Amino acid sequence: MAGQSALTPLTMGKALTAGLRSAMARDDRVLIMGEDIGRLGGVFRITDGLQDEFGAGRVIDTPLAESGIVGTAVGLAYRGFRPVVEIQFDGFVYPAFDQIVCQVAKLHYRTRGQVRMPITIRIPWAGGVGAAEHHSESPEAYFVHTAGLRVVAVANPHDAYTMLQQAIACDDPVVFFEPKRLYHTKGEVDLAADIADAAPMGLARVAREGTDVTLVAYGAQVTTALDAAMAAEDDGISIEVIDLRSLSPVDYRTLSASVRKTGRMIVTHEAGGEAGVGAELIASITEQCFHHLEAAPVRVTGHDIPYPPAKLEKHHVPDLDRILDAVDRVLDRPNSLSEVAL
Amino acid sequence: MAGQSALTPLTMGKALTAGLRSAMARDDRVLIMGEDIGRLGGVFRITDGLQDEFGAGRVIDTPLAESGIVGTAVGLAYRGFRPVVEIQFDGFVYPAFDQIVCQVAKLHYRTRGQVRMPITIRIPWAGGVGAAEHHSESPEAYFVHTAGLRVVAVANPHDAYTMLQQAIACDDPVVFFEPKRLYHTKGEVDLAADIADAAPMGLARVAREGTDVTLVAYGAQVTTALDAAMAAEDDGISIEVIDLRSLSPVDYRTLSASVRKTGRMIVTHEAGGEAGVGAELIASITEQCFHHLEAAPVRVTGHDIPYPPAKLEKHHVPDLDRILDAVDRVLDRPNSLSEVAL
Amino acid sequence: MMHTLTTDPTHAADLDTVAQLLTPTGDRVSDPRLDRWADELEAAALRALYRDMAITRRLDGEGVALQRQGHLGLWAPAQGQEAIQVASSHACRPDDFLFPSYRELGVLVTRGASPADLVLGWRGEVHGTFDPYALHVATPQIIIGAQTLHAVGYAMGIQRDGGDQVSVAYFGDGATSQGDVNEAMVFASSFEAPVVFVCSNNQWAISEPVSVQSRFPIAGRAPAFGIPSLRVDGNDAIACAAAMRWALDRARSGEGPAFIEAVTYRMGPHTTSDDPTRYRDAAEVERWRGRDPLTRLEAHLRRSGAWDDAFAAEVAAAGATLAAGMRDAALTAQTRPAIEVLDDVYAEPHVGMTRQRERFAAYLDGFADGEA
Amino acid sequence: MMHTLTTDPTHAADLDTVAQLLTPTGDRVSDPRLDRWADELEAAALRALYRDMAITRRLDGEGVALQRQGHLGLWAPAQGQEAIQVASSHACRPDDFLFPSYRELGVLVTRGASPADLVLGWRGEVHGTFDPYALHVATPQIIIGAQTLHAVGYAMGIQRDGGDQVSVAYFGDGATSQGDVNEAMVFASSFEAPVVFVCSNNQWAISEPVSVQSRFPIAGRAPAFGIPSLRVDGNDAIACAAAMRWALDRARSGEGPAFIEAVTYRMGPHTTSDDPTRYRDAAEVERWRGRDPLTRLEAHLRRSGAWDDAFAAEVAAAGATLAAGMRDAALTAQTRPAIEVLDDVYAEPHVGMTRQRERFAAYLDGFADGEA
Ligand SMILES: Cc1ncc(C[n+]2csc(CCOP(=O)(O)OP(=O)(O)O)c2C)c(N)n1
Ligand SMILES: Cc1ncc(C[n+]2csc(CCOP(=O)(O)OP(=O)(O)O)c2C)c(N)n1
Ligand SMILES: [Mg+2]
Ligand SMILES: [Mg+2]
Repeated sequence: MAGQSALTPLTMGKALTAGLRSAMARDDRVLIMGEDIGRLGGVFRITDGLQDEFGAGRVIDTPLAESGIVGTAVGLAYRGFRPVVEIQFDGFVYPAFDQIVCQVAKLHYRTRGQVRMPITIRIPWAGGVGAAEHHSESPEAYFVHTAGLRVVAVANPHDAYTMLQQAIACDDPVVFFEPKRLYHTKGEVDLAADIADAAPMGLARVAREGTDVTLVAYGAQVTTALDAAMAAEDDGISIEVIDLRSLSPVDYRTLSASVRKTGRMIVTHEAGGEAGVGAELIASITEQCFHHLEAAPVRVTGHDIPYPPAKLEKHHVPDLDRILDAVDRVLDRPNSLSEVAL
Repeated sequence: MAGQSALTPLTMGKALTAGLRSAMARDDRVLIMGEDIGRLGGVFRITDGLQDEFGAGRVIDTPLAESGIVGTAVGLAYRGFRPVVEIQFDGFVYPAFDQIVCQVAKLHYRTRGQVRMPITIRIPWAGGVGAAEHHSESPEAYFVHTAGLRVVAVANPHDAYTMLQQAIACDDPVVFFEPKRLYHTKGEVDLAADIADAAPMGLARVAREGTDVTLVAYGAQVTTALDAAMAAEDDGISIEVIDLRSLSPVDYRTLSASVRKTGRMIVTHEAGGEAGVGAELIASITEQCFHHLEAAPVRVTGHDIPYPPAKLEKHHVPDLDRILDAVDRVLDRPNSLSEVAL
Repeated sequence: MMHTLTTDPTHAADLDTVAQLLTPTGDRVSDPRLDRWADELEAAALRALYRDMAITRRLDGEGVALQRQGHLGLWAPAQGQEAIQVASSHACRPDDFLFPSYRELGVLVTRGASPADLVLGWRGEVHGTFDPYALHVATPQIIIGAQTLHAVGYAMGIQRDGGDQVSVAYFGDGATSQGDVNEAMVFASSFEAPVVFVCSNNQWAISEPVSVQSRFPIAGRAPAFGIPSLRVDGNDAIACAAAMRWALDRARSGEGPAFIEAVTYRMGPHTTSDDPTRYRDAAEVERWRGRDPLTRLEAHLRRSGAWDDAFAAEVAAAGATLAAGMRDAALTAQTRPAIEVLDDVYAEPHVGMTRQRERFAAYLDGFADGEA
Repeated sequence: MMHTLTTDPTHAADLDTVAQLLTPTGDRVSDPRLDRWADELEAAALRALYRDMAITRRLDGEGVALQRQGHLGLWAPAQGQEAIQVASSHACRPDDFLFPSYRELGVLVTRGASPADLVLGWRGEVHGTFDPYALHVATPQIIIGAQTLHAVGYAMGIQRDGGDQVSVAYFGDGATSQGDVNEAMVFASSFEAPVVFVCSNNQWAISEPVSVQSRFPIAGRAPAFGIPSLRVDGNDAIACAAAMRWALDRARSGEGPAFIEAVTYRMGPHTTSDDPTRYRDAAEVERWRGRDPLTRLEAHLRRSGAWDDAFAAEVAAAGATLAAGMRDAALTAQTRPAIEVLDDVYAEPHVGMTRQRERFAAYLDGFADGEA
């Protein structure tokens, strides 16, 4: 697989398709299952063309039942396959929750390693696309809290391409979050990249270096975070943006190195804050870097509400302004909460 | 209901039965549903005698299907009932996850307050009783992370009696955690207590006052925390133990008052730490009390593993020794992690 | 005792096995089991049916147009399914409680939802529009199948109240694969709850033909749970009405649940986001156009002398007025102020919401124009 | 076409509607559909069946005794259900893959699980004992119904491999209410997967009689999904064997899934934690004692001359040896060291586990005797 790099501009959607294709070509135990993924190519067209290429035996349109999809994937994994499951939208993963939490996550532990569950659960994810109810959910914290699963979220086409292949090749189950909001965003993808050489999916990435504040984001919020960093630069503030990539396990080495340098930390995500990924990152980093912290770490998250109607979502998904307000907070500059009791 | 107090020693199990009985007697829209709750009185006998007393129309043995139980409870709530659902064991709540997260939690928001979901979901909960797989789970963080739900956990018979009635009377859905490990533990219950006068279920309780360290616990861990506090006292360390009671929303006023006083905080729970309730408490308290903190807050939790086999559970559920080790940590005394890089 | 297939193992889409009272060309035919439930349907009732079906068709077109013009975020067309939607809800009493999916426009029209109610959800202004207790209709459900359990629970509530209402669960062919729908049948049967299941088998679940969900007629599912079922031509308004009257009568008189599979067709895309040319033949759509529920009922009304130009004009006018109302509601919609994103999460005071509200209000205050 | 109840609306517990080849007194009777599958069963095969049933009975008693004596945390008695458990698994090929629930002791015995395998899980030393790939048996499932989907998925895998194995899903009457079991039938039918569903209807789901789950025979569920089913006397080992051979043959030859409802009875408590006197009559238990599967097969073997004292003695000795092995395994079990609580969460290196292990090891080091 190794060779010279071949950078190709691709949307994240097409990069995912390429990642699936290459995983399927490499290993004939890989198969894909989900609703509408065959003839239609999925509602987001991520599996477009794959049924023609690999046949209906490996690209399987299933009955409309998420527990059924994940439960049969468990059986296929028992038989030695590597199922890649597509959940049509984030909000439809809950009927499969029992199979994911009690079976997918626990079978390796239950059988003391005798049975492996190399299942990848792809979830088109999160908001900002003006969708109907249940089509903009951010359920990642549920899976991060579930031992036995690995959880990753991609933020650019190249990672989408490589990390999807790594997830599929991984012998553990991986919940793979794909930000819908970025499906049509283009970036350079090295289609010749050997996934063994690519950055392991467990590592965080410093997306932009900085010295004053560490800003941690994942998925589509990485873009917002980079925008915020650029805006802050005009104000003379240097923000280090970290793309978390792996939500579980977390690459605390990269995170704490950054916070030790900056002394200040902000986490942003779309999911509500309460017992979310941001809480985890802050609790752990506070433990690891307590004496380096010059201000309390701050979360900039969605409100703790059900995902709101589309016309109100811009007041829910954290934007550049809300991040910059948090930057002011950690730098002890005037900010929206200056007069509010915490 | 008001009157002179009548303290009666009851086990937590019997206190819950009494709470159910009194809620059913007070409001004939209250009904109970679940598996084996009728003739058998539930596998823990919490509903013992209630079917005889209130009839099979109000104490309903349902088919064996948790999504069905919660989903029909939603319909009953639509019709103006107040269903109290028993999930037989913590590990069996997941098949109902979709109905809880997408329906129970969201219907009030979805309908802009037109439809109320006064559903109480009782969950015999957590470990330490030597049970089989799936019978010792601590899934509370999933519900705490879900906006639209209230989540409480009881730690003594009196709270079990009053908070269960408050939960049932509440017009919002409440996930109600009952520590199995304490079902047979006795305590004084004021059966004459008017639930309107009793401490609201949203408030935390200082279970023991102290000055050096704030130790937050809930459910059966409150007992362990109190034991640890007593042991620490012999060492001259004064621990303030807080029984959280309401896991969502959290009574941060009580918590932060304590941490401002002690400057040190430990949270203990059985659930794994990653993105758990402890992470939430630490992230929020760090924000609210940053300048009062003299050490990094510390979690003493179950490992991030599937719940282990019964014979190993004592190495999973945090015990007195593990809490005391954490006390040493926040006091910067020699402890197990003294030589370990964080 | 050997059990073999209990329903004819013909493909569920095979029209020949459905109960029919109107042929595709509008001839009134007889069905020994349904006649009894159709005979009482007077001309006035059939005209009322036609009226709401035609209005539904008109408003559906308006919804699609509004979406195409950018005024709505999405629309799920009901075209082709008007007969079962309208006839089934017409057969209900006003105090029967209906639990629709996202596609039951005809149910909402029958129940008198306002034009604004029909568009503000799809526009993304609110999740739920009307007050469920005003229309006796639950907020349309997006999670496939979830509402069937709600309908059963509601029916259990009716039983406990000693009421004689019925609850109705609407869902599609795809939904029958979901655990929830099967659990709903289990519960309905176990408690003999007064609930009617109405499955609109429109042949497709997005791009998946019904054969992916079921290789045999869906109506055969219910009897296995102890629920009698009827497979009816879903484009035949009279048969749909009769079937629903049979089912409601059973349920209302304490005989327990009933199940109707209405064999129909989704003429449009799954939603306005969908492109059905990727997965189905134009010829199939054309075949079904020949079984159009409106044309068919119109032919019958004409033949039986229950049609006149004044009626046609009145129906068109009523449709136009409501359509204009939809347009107006969409175009004049006022998005709620930012802070209201936090409203209605809880019914009772909540310290977490109070804290969030305080913080978010302070944040919004920082913007001169009050808008973040 | 009106669909009405497709199976006789008699209560599922009504024994008269089951296929039988041995009467309760051990007379061999004929069933036109089953005879063909039973005729090839030689005396040796029947003796082998009896042997494993008797061993299962013996080991079940040992499990209960070990629990009562405090050596096991829990035990789920199989008594009364030996015929279907043993006969169905005997009919399988060694490379067929079985997905049992917690109660299928007879399946594990048939598959040669070791005495330690039978007790270490119930003792709480491990979750899963044997290697599923060694026995071709999945780790017994506690989440009701979940394993039925696994069996279907496994069968889909067999199809994709072009294999001629069959997978088998074991579950109870209560499980039929779960969404998963119904979804399993949907998937099995849709993909025509080589899977056999074996429902042991033992009349009770803990304290709930089967009538709470189903007011009609459970075998009637499967045909609705397009899966042929057979309702068999679950205490009649020959009928169970024949039914299973019919089902396996269908599945193995590419005709798709099949479903067996074995009507049987749970003679003991649900588990050793349960007190069935709270919810069922002693008379009912006694009635079923008269249909005991072992007595019945023994009578048949005696009558057909396939029984002798040496055989009886050999079976008893084999049971006693294995029972002693169970006792020994329970009493000499070594609980794993504390640190192993962290083993096997992930298959590949995991930075979070490494951190936890380091910390927990340091913590454990603090205890002089190495035990926390
Ligand atoms: C639990 C769940 N899974 C998936 C979806 C995505 N989805 C929306 S509609 C649909 C197809 C539904 O088909 P059917 O039940 O036949 O109803 P129809 O749309 O044809 O009216 C799917 C898969 C969903 N809304 N909910
Ligand atoms: C999802 C789930 N819900 C509840 C339980 C608790 N439970 C264990 S066994 C049982 C009854 C099962 O009855 P049945 O399926 O008839 O099997 P049997 O025990 O009779 O063999 C119940 C309710 C469980 N294990 N899993
Ligand atoms: Mg459809
Ligand atoms: Mg049973």
